[in-house]
Amino acid sequence: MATIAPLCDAVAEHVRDGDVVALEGFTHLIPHAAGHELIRQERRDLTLVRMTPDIVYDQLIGMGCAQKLVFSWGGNPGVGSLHRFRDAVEHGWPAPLELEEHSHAGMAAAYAAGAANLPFGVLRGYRGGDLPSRTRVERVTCPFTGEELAAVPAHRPDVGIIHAQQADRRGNVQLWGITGVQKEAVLASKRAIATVEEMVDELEPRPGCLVLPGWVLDAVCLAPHGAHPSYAHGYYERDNGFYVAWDEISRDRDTFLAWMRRHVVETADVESYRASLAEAVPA
Amino acid sequence: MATIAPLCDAVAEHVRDGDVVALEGFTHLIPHAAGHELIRQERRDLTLVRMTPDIVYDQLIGMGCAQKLVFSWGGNPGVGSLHRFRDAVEHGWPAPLELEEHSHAGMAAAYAAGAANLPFGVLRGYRGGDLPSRTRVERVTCPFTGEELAAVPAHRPDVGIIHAQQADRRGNVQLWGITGVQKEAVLASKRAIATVEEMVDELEPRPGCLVLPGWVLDAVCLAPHGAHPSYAHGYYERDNGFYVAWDEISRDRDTFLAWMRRHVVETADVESYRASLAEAVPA
Amino acid sequence: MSAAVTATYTADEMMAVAASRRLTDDNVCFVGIGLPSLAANLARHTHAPGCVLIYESGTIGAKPVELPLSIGDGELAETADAVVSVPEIFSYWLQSGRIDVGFLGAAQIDRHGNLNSTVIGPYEAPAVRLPGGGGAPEIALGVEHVFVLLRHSPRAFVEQLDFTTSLGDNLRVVITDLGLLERRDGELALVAVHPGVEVGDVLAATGWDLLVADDLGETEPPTDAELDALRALRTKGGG
Amino acid sequence: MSAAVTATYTADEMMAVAASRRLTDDNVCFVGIGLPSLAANLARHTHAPGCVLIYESGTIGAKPVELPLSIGDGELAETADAVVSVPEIFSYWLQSGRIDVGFLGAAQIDRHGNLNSTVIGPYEAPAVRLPGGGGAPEIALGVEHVFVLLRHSPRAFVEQLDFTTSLGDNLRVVITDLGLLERRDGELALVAVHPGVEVGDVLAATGWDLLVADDLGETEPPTDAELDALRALRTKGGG
Repeated sequence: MATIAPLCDAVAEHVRDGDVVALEGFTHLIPHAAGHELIRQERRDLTLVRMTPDIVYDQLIGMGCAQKLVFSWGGNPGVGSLHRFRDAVEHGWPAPLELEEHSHAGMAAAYAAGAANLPFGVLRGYRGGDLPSRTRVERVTCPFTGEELAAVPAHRPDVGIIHAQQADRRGNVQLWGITGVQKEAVLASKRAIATVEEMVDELEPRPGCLVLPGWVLDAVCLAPHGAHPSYAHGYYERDNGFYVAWDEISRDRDTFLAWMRRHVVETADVESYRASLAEAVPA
Repeated sequence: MATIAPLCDAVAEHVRDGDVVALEGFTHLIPHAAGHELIRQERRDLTLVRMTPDIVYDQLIGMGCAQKLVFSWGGNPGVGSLHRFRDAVEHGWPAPLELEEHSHAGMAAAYAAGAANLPFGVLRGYRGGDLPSRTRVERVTCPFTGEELAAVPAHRPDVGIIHAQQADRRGNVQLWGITGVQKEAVLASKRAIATVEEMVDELEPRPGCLVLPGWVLDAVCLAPHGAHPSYAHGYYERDNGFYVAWDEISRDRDTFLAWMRRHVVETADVESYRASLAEAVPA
Repeated sequence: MSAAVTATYTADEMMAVAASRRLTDDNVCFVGIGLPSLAANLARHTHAPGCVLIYESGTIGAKPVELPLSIGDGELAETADAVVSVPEIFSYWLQSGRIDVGFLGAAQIDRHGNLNSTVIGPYEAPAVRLPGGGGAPEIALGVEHVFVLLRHSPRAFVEQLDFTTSLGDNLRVVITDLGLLERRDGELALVAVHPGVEVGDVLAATGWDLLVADDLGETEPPTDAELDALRALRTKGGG
Repeated sequence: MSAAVTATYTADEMMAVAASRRLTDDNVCFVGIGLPSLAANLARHTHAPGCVLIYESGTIGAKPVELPLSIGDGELAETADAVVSVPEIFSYWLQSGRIDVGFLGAAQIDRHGNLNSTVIGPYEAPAVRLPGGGGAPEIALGVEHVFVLLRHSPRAFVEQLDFTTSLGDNLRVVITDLGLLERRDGELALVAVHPGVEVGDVLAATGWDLLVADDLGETEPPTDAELDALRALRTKGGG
């Protein structure tokens, strides 16, 4: 059953050093606030799982929280490289980063298998090319047709973390718009945390909404603007300028560290993080 | 691309003798009108697929349209037996009925595998008991953990038929409420027909709605009340009295045949079917 | 023969009440139509308001005000926290182990709690073709606690099943119109009789030499509160 | 070097227009962000209004008025016929074979149309760690027609890939800023140059001895209608 808790308490209670953690969000509803809290609490040796690691994973990697990344596409969408991710892989800074690399289809199948409590997922994929020799994939044979298919090991993270638009007082969480792989990420995980834009008395059903009952979550935390610079459908737009700015901020190690200190390490929560950004860029 | 067509034309064009046909609907939106049209056009040697065959399958079986049934629960929900189904299995009337029997979980996995274009579905099931020896199930071993799981062959019907609330002029179909396994039934099938309560200019998105684009359907047919005696969420209630009455109607072969002649064979469409029912039971 | 004859409540009501008492406020319960649905909703309206009801039609957290007549009534979708597809209910929700209680019925049960809902007689040429397993085989092994609701008779409680549809491994209690059976050393034993029921009635209605627990008890009769809630539900249809 | 220098349109615009012309009204097209999204939406706004656009974020039949900047912009969800989960997009929609055209980009391509979007240099110690395959490996083999959009340069058109991310088996055309390449006897050959481009420019920008088709043609320059539609889309952001 979900407890409604401050984000810092939820992270302190449910995320441990060395955990396998999936902060999911497919460009929409990316749980940046939760990622920042992991950095503030100096979690270490995390295995980070995500289909599309972007800025928040770049930050976690650059701040030395991760020892391994399980992913399928790691870039700054519409902008280019993730410099901290690249620095870790290319130069081992701040620490070497082990990679388990998949295709999107493979990651999706692995999450779905985890959510279904199956040890592996089956897909038509990983045929030829160099990826199969660089990742965890096996072949399975159809017992009826003899066809060979790819099998990927199920994702079973220790902790799944998502950001959603709303929760009610019982901890039922609702997200809508592009909901990506968040349901699978939560249901595949041993523990789950959801941050939300808003707490409401009653969730009003909406077209395309996805509801996760409070009893599949461990903690629900109020974190308005907790997806910034990503967006929350119906609440605020994607901060495209920030994605562009990040390219410069993250290119140099010292600039990155200074920025992270000022805007994440030395801030307490989303509110002070946003205040510090406002100061940095006076209107 | 879906053509908007009369139901009789759609059935004539897309359903052939000997086809594997899945008319799906999980108590809600059961495509009775389409089933009646199969009976009127005297389709023969059909393999009928459905998780929960009920009255419309009882009618198809009793009228000699089916040579095989692939299913997981065959009864009159809340009432009892399907007498025509029983008569076919127990006494071979009007013809012997071959059975391929699954559990709900197995049927669901087989549909999902078919929709995903995989030759088999994997599940934790068919462990012990007598069912595994009576159906198409094999064991597969997880290449990562060595665990043994059940594999069921994918359902790939020749024709999938569903009933929905609405379609737009482009043949996009929308259903809401309990949507069961209809998406999988349509996507797993080589050809697909949807009957709908109403044609609208624009589909208005609704909570919990499922939209099937016109380009995954072959025919969309207007059939108001086409689910009767099942219900269409937002349009009409389930005719519980009819389910009870069916127990009597279907118990005796001659009573059944007389009823089918009067209300299905000798009617042209849903409208005349309903008119004939109204006459039979004067208010 | 059954308690219903003498008491101010029916045997079905005693069954529903006894079953509802087994549910707790934090249970997540896979519910079938009929008595299980009646029992689970009674629990929700009495001592276990937080009990989560899941119907195989895909409704999660359904809170029907009127009792559903079918597993897929609109009422279930309208009152649910979430409605998902049928494949998802069986994979992400049941198979995942997130549902801890499941109610099952059957045509036959044996001393090990194995169930038959497939055929009476040989499979290839059955005397009676039953509806079949439906969700039961995976519910029986997929939830931690299986509660079986079954009226007592020698035809139902048999020495040898005609067909084993679902395994009894996780069976915790059999609730009948005469009493309660639980597993003792792997075999079902009578652990309680309903008010007005003699042990002999139960033995006579069981097709094998039924063990009787040393600590045999008697079921508490339905309280007025339970009967009021139950009848309020039933008058709203179904059950 | 490229057409952009002399013409009244840029090389990117020529690429987008050339790509859009390959789409037909009945295509179902898996679209990535950037040039592919620009090209596909241009087709929708010109000769192929019925072309169905699918983005891997789960939006089916998206009809963005403004060009999305990211694969998951809200605009895509708001204008889509349906929004499904990411696992469903890759299983029920791509893997099922229901999508017939897919656009891909890459960092490197070889003469067989194989693509690298993973690393420059050795995998274990790369000179440049690229974002990775994303949806590309299964798109490359899951759709009937793969269209590759890639700017011409010897660094991109290489004799030997550093890493094979996606196979070229279903590659139908490579659209560059200089011309069009198609498969001839299993190997990529130059089949058309864009206006103002010399064959020599293309050969110089290709890292292997590029075959030139006997029937080498010249791309029709963008029409005013195409350019107007294209620029209307771009001024609305992105592309």
